[in-house]
Amino acid sequence: MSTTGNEAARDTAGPATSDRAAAAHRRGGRSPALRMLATRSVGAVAVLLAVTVVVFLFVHLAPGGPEQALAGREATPEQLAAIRARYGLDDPLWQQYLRYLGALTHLDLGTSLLRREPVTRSIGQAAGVTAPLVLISWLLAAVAGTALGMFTALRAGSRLDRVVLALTVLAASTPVFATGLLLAWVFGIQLDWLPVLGAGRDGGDRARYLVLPILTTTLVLLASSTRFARVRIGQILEEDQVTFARARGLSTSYVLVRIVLRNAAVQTITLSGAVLIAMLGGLVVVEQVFALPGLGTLLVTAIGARDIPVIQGVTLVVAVAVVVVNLVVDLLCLAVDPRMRRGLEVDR
Amino acid sequence: MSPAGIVLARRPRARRFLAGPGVPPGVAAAALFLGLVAVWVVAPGLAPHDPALIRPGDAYQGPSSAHLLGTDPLGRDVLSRLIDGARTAVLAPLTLAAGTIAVSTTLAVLAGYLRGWVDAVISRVVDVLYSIPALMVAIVIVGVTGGGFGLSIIVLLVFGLPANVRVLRAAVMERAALPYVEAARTLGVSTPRIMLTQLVPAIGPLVITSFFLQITFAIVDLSSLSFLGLGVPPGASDWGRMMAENRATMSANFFSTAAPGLCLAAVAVSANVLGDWLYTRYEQAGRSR
Amino acid sequence: MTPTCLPPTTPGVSHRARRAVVAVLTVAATLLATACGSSGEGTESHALRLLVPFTPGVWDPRQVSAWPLSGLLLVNEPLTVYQPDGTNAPNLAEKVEQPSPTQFVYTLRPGVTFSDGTAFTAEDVKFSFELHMGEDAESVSAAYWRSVASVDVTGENQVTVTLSEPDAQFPYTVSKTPIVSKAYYAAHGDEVGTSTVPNIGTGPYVFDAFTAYATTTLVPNPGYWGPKATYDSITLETPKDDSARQLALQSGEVDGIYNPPLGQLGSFQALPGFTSHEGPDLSVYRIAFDTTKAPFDDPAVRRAIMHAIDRQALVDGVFGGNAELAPTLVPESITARNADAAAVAAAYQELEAGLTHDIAAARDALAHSSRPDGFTVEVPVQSSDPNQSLIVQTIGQDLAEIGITVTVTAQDDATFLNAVYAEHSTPGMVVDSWTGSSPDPVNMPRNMLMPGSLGNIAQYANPAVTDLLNRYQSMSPTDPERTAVLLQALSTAQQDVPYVPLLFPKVFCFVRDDFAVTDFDTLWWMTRWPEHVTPAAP
Amino acid sequence: MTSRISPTALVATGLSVRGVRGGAPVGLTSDVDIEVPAGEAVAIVGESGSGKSLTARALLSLLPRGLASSGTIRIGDRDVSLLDDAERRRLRGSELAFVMQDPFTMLNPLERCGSQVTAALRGPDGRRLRKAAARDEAVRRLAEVGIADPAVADRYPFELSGGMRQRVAIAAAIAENPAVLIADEPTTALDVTTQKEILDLLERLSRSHRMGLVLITHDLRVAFSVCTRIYVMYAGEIVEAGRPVDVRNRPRHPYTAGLLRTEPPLDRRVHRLARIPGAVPAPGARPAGCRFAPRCGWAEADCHDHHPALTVLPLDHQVRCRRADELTEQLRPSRTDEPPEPAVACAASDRALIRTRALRRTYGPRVAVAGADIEVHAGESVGLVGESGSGKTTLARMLVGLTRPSSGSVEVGGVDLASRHLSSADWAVVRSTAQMAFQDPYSTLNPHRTIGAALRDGLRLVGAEDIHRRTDELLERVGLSGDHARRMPAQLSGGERQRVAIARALARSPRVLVCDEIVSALDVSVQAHILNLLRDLQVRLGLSLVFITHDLAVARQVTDRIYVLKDGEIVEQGATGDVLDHPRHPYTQRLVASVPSPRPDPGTELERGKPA
Repeated sequence: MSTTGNEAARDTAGPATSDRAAAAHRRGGRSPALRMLATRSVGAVAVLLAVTVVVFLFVHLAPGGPEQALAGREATPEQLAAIRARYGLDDPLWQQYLRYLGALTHLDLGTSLLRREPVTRSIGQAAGVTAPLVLISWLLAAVAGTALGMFTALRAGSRLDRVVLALTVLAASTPVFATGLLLAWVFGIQLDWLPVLGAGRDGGDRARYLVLPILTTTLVLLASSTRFARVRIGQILEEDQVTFARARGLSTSYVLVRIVLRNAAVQTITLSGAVLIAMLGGLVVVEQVFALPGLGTLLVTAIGARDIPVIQGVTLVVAVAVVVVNLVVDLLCLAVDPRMRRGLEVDR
Repeated sequence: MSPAGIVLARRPRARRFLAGPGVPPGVAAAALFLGLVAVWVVAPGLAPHDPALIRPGDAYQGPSSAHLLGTDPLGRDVLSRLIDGARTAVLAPLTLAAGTIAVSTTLAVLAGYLRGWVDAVISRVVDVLYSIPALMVAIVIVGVTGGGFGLSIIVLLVFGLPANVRVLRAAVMERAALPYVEAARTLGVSTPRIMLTQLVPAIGPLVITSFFLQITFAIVDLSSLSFLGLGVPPGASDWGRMMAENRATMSANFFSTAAPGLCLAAVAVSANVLGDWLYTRYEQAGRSR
Repeated sequence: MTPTCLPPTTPGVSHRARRAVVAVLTVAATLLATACGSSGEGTESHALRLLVPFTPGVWDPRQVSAWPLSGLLLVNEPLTVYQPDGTNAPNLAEKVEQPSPTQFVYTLRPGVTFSDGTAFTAEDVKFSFELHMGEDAESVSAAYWRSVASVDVTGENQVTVTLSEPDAQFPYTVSKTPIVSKAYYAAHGDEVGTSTVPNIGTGPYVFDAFTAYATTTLVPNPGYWGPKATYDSITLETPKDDSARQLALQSGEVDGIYNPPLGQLGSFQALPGFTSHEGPDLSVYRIAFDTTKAPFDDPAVRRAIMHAIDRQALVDGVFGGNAELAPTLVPESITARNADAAAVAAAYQELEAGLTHDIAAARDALAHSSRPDGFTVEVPVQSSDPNQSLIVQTIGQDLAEIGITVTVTAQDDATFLNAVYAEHSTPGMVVDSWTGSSPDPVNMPRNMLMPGSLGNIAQYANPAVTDLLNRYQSMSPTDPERTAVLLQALSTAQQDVPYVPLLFPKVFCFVRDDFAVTDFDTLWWMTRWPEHVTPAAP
Repeated sequence: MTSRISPTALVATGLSVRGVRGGAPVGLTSDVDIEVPAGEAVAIVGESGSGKSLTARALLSLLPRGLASSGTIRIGDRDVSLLDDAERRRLRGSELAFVMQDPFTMLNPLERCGSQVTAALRGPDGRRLRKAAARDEAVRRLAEVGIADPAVADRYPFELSGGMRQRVAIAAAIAENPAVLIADEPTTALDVTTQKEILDLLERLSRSHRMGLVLITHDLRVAFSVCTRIYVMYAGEIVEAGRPVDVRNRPRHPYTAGLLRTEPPLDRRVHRLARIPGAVPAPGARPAGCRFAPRCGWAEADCHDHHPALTVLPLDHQVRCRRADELTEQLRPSRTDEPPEPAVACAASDRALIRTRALRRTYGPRVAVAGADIEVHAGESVGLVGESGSGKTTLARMLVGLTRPSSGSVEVGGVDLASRHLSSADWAVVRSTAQMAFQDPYSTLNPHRTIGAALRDGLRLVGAEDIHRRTDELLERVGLSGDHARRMPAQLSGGERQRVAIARALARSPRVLVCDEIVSALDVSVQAHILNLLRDLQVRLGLSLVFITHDLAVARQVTDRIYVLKDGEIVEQGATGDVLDHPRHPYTQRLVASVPSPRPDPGTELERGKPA
């Protein structure tokens, strides 16, 4: 062992970090955590506004409009013009946007042009399919991924470790639809255990229909969560604090729970948040494969028909969900890590 | 060794420790496969038939000596299309990944080294992008505008940035405080030169591994777009497209869907494996004391 | 020496970890098991679950046309019901009279109630018809009601429809117009037809469950005036993905599929336990040239393309034989339905003779055109219809031989429809399929050849053809000359080659062998179709 | 005082650790015999690569994955090798405790100190302590290690200083009153003053708890200051063992003798520091004969051929050298053959190369440097001495323009670095006046660039003509050969890297070289090479040095004048000899007193400590 001059290293800790800590201090305020949350919330609102503007522009500038779906293939130009006028689609864009924002302040997402129902209702029904799908697969993936990651990290280099690693690589490299088709073929056709089409009716029936989509999504997510947990837990196991705990004769459960899981928590939570967000995209594909009437399908059909209120509503709701997820992630991290509560930089 | 001879060892699995160089079989296989694909990319002439030749009479054939992997619904030779398709199947994700990583690295180095307002702007933009589900936005934008392949690439590139910029920026910040960078500053080396000759090589392993990972993501994302009917134009002998187009008739010629699918997965896995391996090698080379 | 490896794990550690993994897996397995536990999947003999190509976003007559009406017409039954033999049978209307070519008088069945118990009246009919009328009607069927001048309640049980000009298609229009409750619409406004405010009608079935664009379940209307409903429940599903359809059939979750995508026929035909039924489709695949755009404003260019294309190869290749050559824009069986079959056949043979695949003729035509050296054209196709792209790829190969280079661009439906039908903003050459939505043979030609019609993407305007088509409209259905006029219009138009008719696809349904299907044809959705799908005797 | 009186707490016999390299088994340590009496301290001393830390891990059955140990270990009357894993785990903490080097990484950052201290404790019922009881117990245990403030129990480790953390860690380690405490470099990461406190604490605890203490260290001074028996390890084996007084005054192994000589003395400046040539051989590349033979000045042919056994000499002194008997006198450390060298007369030329006035740097509310006035003249060597947080590094960084001053002025070569607008010509003057070499040899060079590339960066900037020849010259100037230019940093040893770092700084032919703790991460034997090199460069090139260090003995060897810094202020300055021999400021006095001194042994004729 050589002498390490941590002393000097810390002395120079880098003007960067000290500057930032100092700047944070200058801004005053009692709790750095509260300040961080405030900044994040302002950022979140900015994100939401940006999303509404971008989506609004894209949808309105895109070729084709809802009047074509509404009037069908045999419509006359007069008919089309009349419909455009009825829905104010010929008004200047800024007027339309302001109208949209105005309605938003009343939590009114408008009425679907092609479903003839309030967008909130369409979204609510779709969310009834999507929310369990997303949340359950996400939770399963997070829990199972951490467990698998820990299991393999503890036996790093073993055959099992390599097999799991290879499987995660394979799962991560396989497009979602391929995984979905394979599972549907095995469990739906060869074994005939589970339905493969649609979301079923309510309650228990729906649970049965959601098993395969959830399994598919979980498998894909599991790949990244396992790999991540494997690496992070591997790092922690190499840290002095683990050796020190083991040298004190502390039990395995203490080491794994109080040290490994706790220290991995911030990164795991942050990653889970990111995964949840990324998942919202992949969901479209899963829903197509299993013909689920969820948010992804809602969005795709709305795009096809240029059902503007629905497109805007779904993207907004997803953006809000993302913002909420990020907020929850921040709060959880604050709860777990006292360093973050003190406003110190923590590598996430 | 010891007179007492009582072995305290509990774990004979010592192979990994101090393991010397040597190429694991998985990596060799990955390299071999990527090599084969590379050959297909540079020499599409290897295809036994004209990949675009439509022969309605030969449609839906299973594998035969004339058509090793059978034919597709238009009677085109699947193997030839597979070989011809290597170009888009590999080059598109490659371009996408290279572009993503190049832009990410540039932004990360600028933000992580210059700090200040440059960092603030880049980081905020990255934060915003990070909180938008990429594939969903790609579907909206590409779907609504009917933008096609080029647009999909751009959209996926932009949304591939945040994760990479974050990781690389953190790495740059870590390295920027290291003595060798400060030594270069003290010597008077110019800022662009420090970025190019010190920081970029220093985060090299990370750049490489991000690049290979990004290839995997690119393959998966592009094929998902193809699956939804977005992306490359119909008729192109792109693997993702072939899968999507021939899927409907999978029962007629299984290989017309499975072969491009397997190739796609194999490229993704190979890229992944190779990236991991290179990273470890590069890291070890720089770290061994 | 800095050991960088992991500390060794005691067996205790790995044992615990293994237990943790096992626990997680157990939870997952339990979830799976409970989920499977309730899986009975025993199809009751009186339930029918079918895949159909499309489910609308709302069950409102204004937003539903063609096959999707298969669901709505069972709930909101029409005044007359189309029969497989091509006639219209009385239904809600006990009697239909036509005092003049422009007047129809409907005598309504008395004592009929809507499924909510309210009485069915003439006002409901008037309301249901007027939904589709007016220049600004937000109805996909508005075109069929454009010829109607007024709908009047002329008695307690009588409705009189007055046309502004004779309309050969009108009787069929009535057969595909669902009747809704005026009071119900007044009470619920635009929300009628959504999942929360299901539409109500007088028909044999009522809506039980509905998810927009995805699935609909119908159950019998207990108060139905007519014969009892055939099924205890009918579920119509619309998976958008090829594999989802395939899996649904393969897993036995559904009893059949109507109007499957033609590209998947091969797969379905290979499925054991299913029987296929086919018929000619009321649909044509065509190449359309925008006659106002260079180089397609030059008839020689259009003719060159027409001769260069091997249409038979499309029938055999792209469609795998599940189509027939299209000599013109409307299928022969439709034209011949109420006419002299031999005359029609002869005319069709002549039309076909003009469409020869003749490279020499093609080269010759192009050489004498405005573009003797060929050109490059970008052809948009709908990504939702893979056949279009396959057709364009195949004809691209043909056209390359005479020096015309074709590239394909896939577009989403809205973009395609906008460019092709509304804005005419394509480069000038399009491959599309046009599906008729009325049994009368003039339906398709009028849509494609009359100036101003949305289906006239050639922007074709030939006064002679227009006159002929208008003349057909005003002739009595019983006039023996009527078909001849139509044929003349078609052959006149053919001379100008605004379109190259390619082929008429066949229409299919695949139904499990537990069911017997009778009288399947392209207009199955206009009939009371559940009566033609009967559970086979065990 | 002999160890025979005490019962032994731990005995290891024939302890060996093996690993595998390139498929072949490699011995990492071999046949280590150690005996630890209860209530006494023994030291295992050695440089990097000696195997001392592995031995500690082997004692604890905590070897890294892939390593295996053999031999017997007895703790009290129990034979550890007969125990299974669970029993061994129970042994750790209750019988055997362990404290590691870095107090910043040893504790769980997410858990309060109190609960970490009591984590292993169980009530009489075998259950975890209740919350209140646990906290009371934690406060009591913390008081035992000198933390009187009960609030510390509720703090998180990151809220404490390094010394405090180390105390908390010790409290946690000995919570179950173990028989043996193994401390692996427990003070290396700490400041000098804290280091002494911790060593005192360990010694006190060892006596009060009748606990055997195994101190693993690279620092002979530390070992001599607390231990009753010293084991010197080299290349995986014990080469000498004995009482500190014997080892110190009559080393019998050439390696021990070499180590003693390379240790720079605090009390005088020696003409030239002794050095040991070569480097410690890596496991697998160890010589077949005596492992030290290739570096030994007294090696004979036989030494290279035959591996010597550990022989026992009188006074329980053991040595592994076939010529031990012949060399007794040659190896005896003698101070007369190295006459003290007077400090170089301060050539106080009137023009200072570097001059700072009221130089101040703050980070928010924290003051790093509070108004420093220093001068560096041509050809002199100036020391900046202080503990962590004293601001010495920040001050040094301001001298080369790496950190901007908050106020005050820094004139380097006549250019004021504090001014807002500096032209590139100004910068060129600064760069060719002052250059810097950094502390950590492992990050001072970019791991992905060759040595040559690193050197050429600087050469290119001065527009050198024949860059490759100049590269070779630079390397030769710091004692390396030209073919080092093509190597990667990973292929170099720590000492070689620091040489390259110096060469890189010299590429711009500066007049002042600022050295920030450049030897603190090096082994003693290597440190001597670098210090000698710096002194040579000072003389040969007329180079001025600004030498930043926490080590007073090192400062003594290379500096002419020193500034002592505390909390950003210069508390004392003057000629190095004057300041260290007659410290005036209480802080300086405390610093000097903190340098470990040998235990007062009866019959010790050579006392090294400095009576104040």
